Amino acid sequence: MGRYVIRRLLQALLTLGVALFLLHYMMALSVQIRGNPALLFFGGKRTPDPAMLAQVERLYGLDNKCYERPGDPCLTPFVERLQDYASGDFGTTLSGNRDVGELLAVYIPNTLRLFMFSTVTLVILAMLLGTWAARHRGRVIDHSVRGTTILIDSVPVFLILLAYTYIIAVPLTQWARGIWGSESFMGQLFRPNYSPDYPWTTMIVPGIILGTVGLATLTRLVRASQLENLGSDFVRTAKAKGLKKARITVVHVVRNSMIPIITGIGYLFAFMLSGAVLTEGVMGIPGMGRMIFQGVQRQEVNLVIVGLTVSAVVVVLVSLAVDLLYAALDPRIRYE
Amino acid sequence: MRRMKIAMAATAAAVLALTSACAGDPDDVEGEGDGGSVLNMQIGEPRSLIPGGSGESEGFRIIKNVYEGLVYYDAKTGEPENLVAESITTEDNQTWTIKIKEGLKFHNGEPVNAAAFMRSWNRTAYAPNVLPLNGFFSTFAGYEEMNPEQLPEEQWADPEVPEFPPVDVKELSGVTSPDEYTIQVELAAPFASFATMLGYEAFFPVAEECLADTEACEKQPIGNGPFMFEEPYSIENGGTAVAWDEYQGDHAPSIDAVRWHVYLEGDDCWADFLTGDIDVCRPSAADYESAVNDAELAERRIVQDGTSIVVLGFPLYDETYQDVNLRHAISVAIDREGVLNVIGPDRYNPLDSWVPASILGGGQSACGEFCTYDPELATQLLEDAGGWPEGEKLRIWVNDASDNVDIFRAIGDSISQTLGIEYEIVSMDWPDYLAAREAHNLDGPFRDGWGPDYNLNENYLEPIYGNGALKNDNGFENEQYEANIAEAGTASTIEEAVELYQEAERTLAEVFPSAPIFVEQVSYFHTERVSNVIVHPIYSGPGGDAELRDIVINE
Amino acid sequence: MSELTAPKAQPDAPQASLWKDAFRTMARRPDVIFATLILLFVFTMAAFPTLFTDKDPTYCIGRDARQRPDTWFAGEHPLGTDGFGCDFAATVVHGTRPTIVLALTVMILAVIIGLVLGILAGYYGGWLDALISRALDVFIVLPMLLGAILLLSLFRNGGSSGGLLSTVGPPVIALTVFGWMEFCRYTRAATIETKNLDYVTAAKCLGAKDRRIMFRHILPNAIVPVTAVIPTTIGGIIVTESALAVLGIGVQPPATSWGVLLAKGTEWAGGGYIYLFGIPLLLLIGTVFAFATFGDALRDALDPKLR
Amino acid sequence: MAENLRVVGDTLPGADLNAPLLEVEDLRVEFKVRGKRIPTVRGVSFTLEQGKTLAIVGESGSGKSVTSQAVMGILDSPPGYVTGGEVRLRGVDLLAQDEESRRTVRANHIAIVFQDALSALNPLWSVGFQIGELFRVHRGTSRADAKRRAIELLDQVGIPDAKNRVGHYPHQFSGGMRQRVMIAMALALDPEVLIADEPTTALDVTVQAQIMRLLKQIQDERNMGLILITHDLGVVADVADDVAVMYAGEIVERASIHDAFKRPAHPYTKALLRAIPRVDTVGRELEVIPGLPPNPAALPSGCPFHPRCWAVDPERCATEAPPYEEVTDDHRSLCHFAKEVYRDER
Repeated sequence: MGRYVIRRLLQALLTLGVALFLLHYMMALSVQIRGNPALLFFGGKRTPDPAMLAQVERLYGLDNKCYERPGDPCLTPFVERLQDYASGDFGTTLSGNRDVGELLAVYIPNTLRLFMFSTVTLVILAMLLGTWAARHRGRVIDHSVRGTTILIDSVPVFLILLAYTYIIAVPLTQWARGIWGSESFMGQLFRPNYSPDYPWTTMIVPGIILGTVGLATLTRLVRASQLENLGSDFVRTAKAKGLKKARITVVHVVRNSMIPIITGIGYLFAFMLSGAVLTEGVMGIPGMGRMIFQGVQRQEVNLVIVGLTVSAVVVVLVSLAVDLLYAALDPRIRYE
Repeated sequence: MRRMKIAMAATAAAVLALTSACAGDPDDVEGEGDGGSVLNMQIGEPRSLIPGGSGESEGFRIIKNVYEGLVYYDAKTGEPENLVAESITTEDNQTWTIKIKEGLKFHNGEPVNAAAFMRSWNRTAYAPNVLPLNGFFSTFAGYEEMNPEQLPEEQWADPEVPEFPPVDVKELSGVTSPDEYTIQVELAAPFASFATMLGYEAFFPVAEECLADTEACEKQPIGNGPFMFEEPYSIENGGTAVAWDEYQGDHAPSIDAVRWHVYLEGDDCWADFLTGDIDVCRPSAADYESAVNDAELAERRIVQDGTSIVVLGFPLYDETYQDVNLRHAISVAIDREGVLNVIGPDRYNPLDSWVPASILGGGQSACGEFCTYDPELATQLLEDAGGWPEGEKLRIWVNDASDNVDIFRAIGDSISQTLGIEYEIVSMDWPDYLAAREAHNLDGPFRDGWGPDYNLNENYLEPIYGNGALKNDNGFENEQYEANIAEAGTASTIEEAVELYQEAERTLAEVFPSAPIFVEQVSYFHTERVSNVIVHPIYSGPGGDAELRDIVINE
Repeated sequence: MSELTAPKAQPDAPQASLWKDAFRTMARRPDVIFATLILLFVFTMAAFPTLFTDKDPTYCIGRDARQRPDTWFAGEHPLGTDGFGCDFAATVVHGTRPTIVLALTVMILAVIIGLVLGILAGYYGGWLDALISRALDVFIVLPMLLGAILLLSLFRNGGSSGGLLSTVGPPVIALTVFGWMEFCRYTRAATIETKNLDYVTAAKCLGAKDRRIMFRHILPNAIVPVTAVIPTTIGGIIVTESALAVLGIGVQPPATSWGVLLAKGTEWAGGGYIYLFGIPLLLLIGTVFAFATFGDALRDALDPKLR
Repeated sequence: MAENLRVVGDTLPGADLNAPLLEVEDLRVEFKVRGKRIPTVRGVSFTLEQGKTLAIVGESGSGKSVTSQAVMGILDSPPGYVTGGEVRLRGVDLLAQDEESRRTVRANHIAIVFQDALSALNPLWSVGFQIGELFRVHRGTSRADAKRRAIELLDQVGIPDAKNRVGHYPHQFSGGMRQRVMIAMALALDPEVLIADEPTTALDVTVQAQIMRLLKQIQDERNMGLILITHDLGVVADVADDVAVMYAGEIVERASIHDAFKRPAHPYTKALLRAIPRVDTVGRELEVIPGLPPNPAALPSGCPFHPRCWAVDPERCATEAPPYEEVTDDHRSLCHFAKEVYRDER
């Protein structure tokens, strides 16, 4: 177990390091190919005074010569960047000159809350639907569950959200407030925008909608692993042991099915991050996704890079967690 | 020359206002959700909450309620009315005496006296503080000493922040205080409408405690206005300003508090407005129609001529656009109503002058028939100009912010349909665009927009078309025009100046360096729970605004 | 959205009959037939837009903007006009080609990269495998949409109104760079499985060259799991493209794609012009759904265990 | 007798202690695959007495495992359905019982040992848990008690260091040990009937013998009825009392082990015997049964064995299904020429 954990940790670190380097390298390439953002600062076509350009470059940490050689990996600035990150310095925004580290401290918890709701939604829905479909394999229920989840998955999540905010949210809120009053839970639940005054309540609906990302995938996975386990020898053994159906399901099927499903959730997490970009943008949730969204719209490359760095860290952590959970669930890995 | 300086400063302020008016970040701190008579307003991202530091609409919307200036602009007429000032008098338009009402206090108990104003003015006028509204003091005697020529750019540590050689003078020599409640201002040259400026943020007072710790003051301003922050304001989260119990001024609000909610884009508030969570909001383009058609909503609509204009500039420095007939042809070929239909009715109105009607001296219809869609005339004019160069495309340049591309695509469609010219839209980032436009690198008509800093037609003429062919974006230069502007600058009364500026506008119409397209229309809606909603035509925000001292919450 | 449960290759089953079986199974399913019809419709629209509309999508009259479609979809503008007063039917029909071309190009490029790298990694193993597997790990850390966002915002260029290539080019590259991993993973797994099979060993013993083994023996097996995820991935690409368009960094207007139409449509949906949003949405959902259904069925057909 | 149905609270209601321990009569099972009904078990009958061992022998696909599952009531439905017959345990027809009563019969009265212990044990639970589960579910035993009983059982089936091993997971055991765990599990509730479905097929030859010995020993100790399902006649020779040979879903020959080995009355049995390597046949080539086992979805007409049979009267065997022939008492064969085969004339 110990060796397994250590190996996975090292692997995760390596992956993360390379991923961060990749991000850095892409940025460096863009500077090398497209031109120095410091140059863009002066409007591209004008040729600024060299001394002044040097000033701007120093400001953006681009004064290293490597940025003038296309293809140069720019290792020194990379190490500097990592050191900055390690010391909590994520740079500042171009407009407003705000400390990105401080922004992260505000944004990350919001996104985590959003993900909590969507993960719970996704897991519960997929488990129920997948189990249901597996139980009725090959029948109408099976086909309609799969058809419906595929259909839901076919609709881009941000379009569901847009449709929600544009068409449904306002009448629903008005209706709910008519009954329960505007300060009640229900009166806030369906609001078309996130409100910092109700940071949990107004996060539920976007969370649930975001939770439909990958529903078809996960449902399919649940169904497949349930089918595999239902038809497995040890379930037959359990039947032969005279166990009740419920016990067989809970003790012998669900836990075994969890393994591929956990992998799936870890994998879908990355997609949820993508979904969050638009979800948070549409619903006005100040989270990581919207930071990236904003970074793109305002062309704040640093925000985009930091956002992706955080996302990379999270994905690596999640897949590490998944593997450790895996080990916890499966003694075959634990006692390897 | 003096007038020139203020115009330049104003230009800077306007650019700031245009670029940073929208966007913001709500946040996740538990706010107080109590009802009572708390007004819920939308807001963007303010730059600063200390007078002199904002210079954009969102900051000013907060500052003007938390602080209080010498005068207050009447939202309907735009005229300044004394507020903190007891009286503002002058004999020669150069030396002004301002008497301040006695007994007024800041939120922290400090007195609002002459020193409070001078403290603020000196801070803003002091070049090394690099405050956006510095330029407003360029009319003052002694400004020059505090604002030496900037150091060469390569000596700046931060290229965005200009640096100055050490300045010993930290106080405007033109501002003196004969007694505690009197300010005497000596201008560098006579300026008839000096009092008009005094209601702007640049001239608000600042408390001593505030300057002692500006960082804290940015978060929780110490004002002298009818609203005060009991808790720090957060750019992400917005904040609540409550009515100040001890307010002694003349213009007290009736509401108990105002809660500012932050929205990324101004019109994002519309859905929350419909559910009653925001009290005043401007609908997005798409929502206008349904909002206007909703009989109940339509009753709660405030329509007002706006002041922001959209103009199609011509590159007078480009060979193709030398013939005025061609420029006229393009302008006449634009179906302004049709374009409005594309971007959503009610957001703008067609414009046929260079200064909109809502501005003092504006609405002269100087453009006349050349700003009216007439396909036949357009074709005729194009013929007179010798036709369009064969095989060339009309390149229309825009910056890619918000729906500029849409507006100019519709304009291009209209030109293309009428004149049979193929066109393409070239969109650029704002900084790239600004630079290219300044450098005269655009080889076709381009987008130009303008929002005013104060209520005078001059503000639409000199900053845009003045300064000579090399300095302005259009490459426009005309002796008659320059002469009129110069003369108006030294006119002894405002009325006289206005007329001279109008003459300059007529010159513009002849040369036609640009085609007026639209003037914005302010169109806000408010909830049932509020009434007496008054919107300031110049200083309102892009997403929705109201005079907080006048608005009433119906119980 | 990609899937986790691609069927394993079944190397012992003769390939020809596997495909034939799969085809036969699929041809019997009504949902597959329905999906195929949708796809045929869309592909025809992309290939021959003039079959569906004789209007010019660039002929736009501002005054006619946003005319709602007739009740019976008849008249001069069967689907009404769009926000610019162009015939909406023409806009939609002509917006199909860039969308489909983009999706297919990304697909083909990603499959080629995935197959080549996967086979190399699986066949040679060792340091090459280690290298490619690490690269996989790294790229998987950056989800397709986020990666594409990064690339497109780093290498953003001004609005160009050139041909099809320059419109779809940047998104194609961005989506391909972050879209090949899945194919590579499946190919690698299938290759490792196949390479130890007796007949491959036999071929090796008989002195067959590496290249021949890879192409004749391993590729046909590796292609099975890859094929099964192709349709679903195409759907995913179409969705991602629309997300990029809404963010304003995908296909750049005035060029159209479904994503651009949706991005424009969302602006008007709230104001009661649902059709501007609804019609491209229906088309997009229909197509993605068809691809997904097709993919789901294909996967089942190729993996009888789950049928 | 009574002692064997001593199970407190779980005594089989309506049990007739004088009736045979397990009687299967005309059991029929069909599989429904894509709308087609495929008969897999076609009228199987046999009787098992207390303390006796019945070997059911047949090739894979002959329906022997399906029979055992049908008896246990753990057939996967879909696709398998019992379409007829009776399974009587001490005179009680199990097939007529509701699911809940059947469930209590399992493990309490009839238990089964599967072929592949690795897959038949849940890989995620310790063996102790999986054995103890029986006590906890059926007896309401506490967790600690269940564990103690599990250790006892592991000890009984010859697993060394049972105290430690009880917390181990299936993959940590060797094949033989795993099979012992399976057996321990089957024995837990002291059933009267134990079905061992190919218990040794997956094991090494030496281990096979140990397991067979263990089964025999346990059966003797507990006086159980044992059904031994195998495809390998050789394995059962020393253990079984009776043999039922299955082919294409039918029992083609039933005899005592002695008779079956000495004088088989069905060509198929005969062929099977010839395929067993034996000391006295060293040096001779082993015979192989020609052809493939029949596809249950398309059984040959007449006698299903006829395409592979040498003793064939082509016309008769291909058209007429053979009846059971009693060659002696307790020795029946499903062949038109049973007597001839018995007399070794064909």
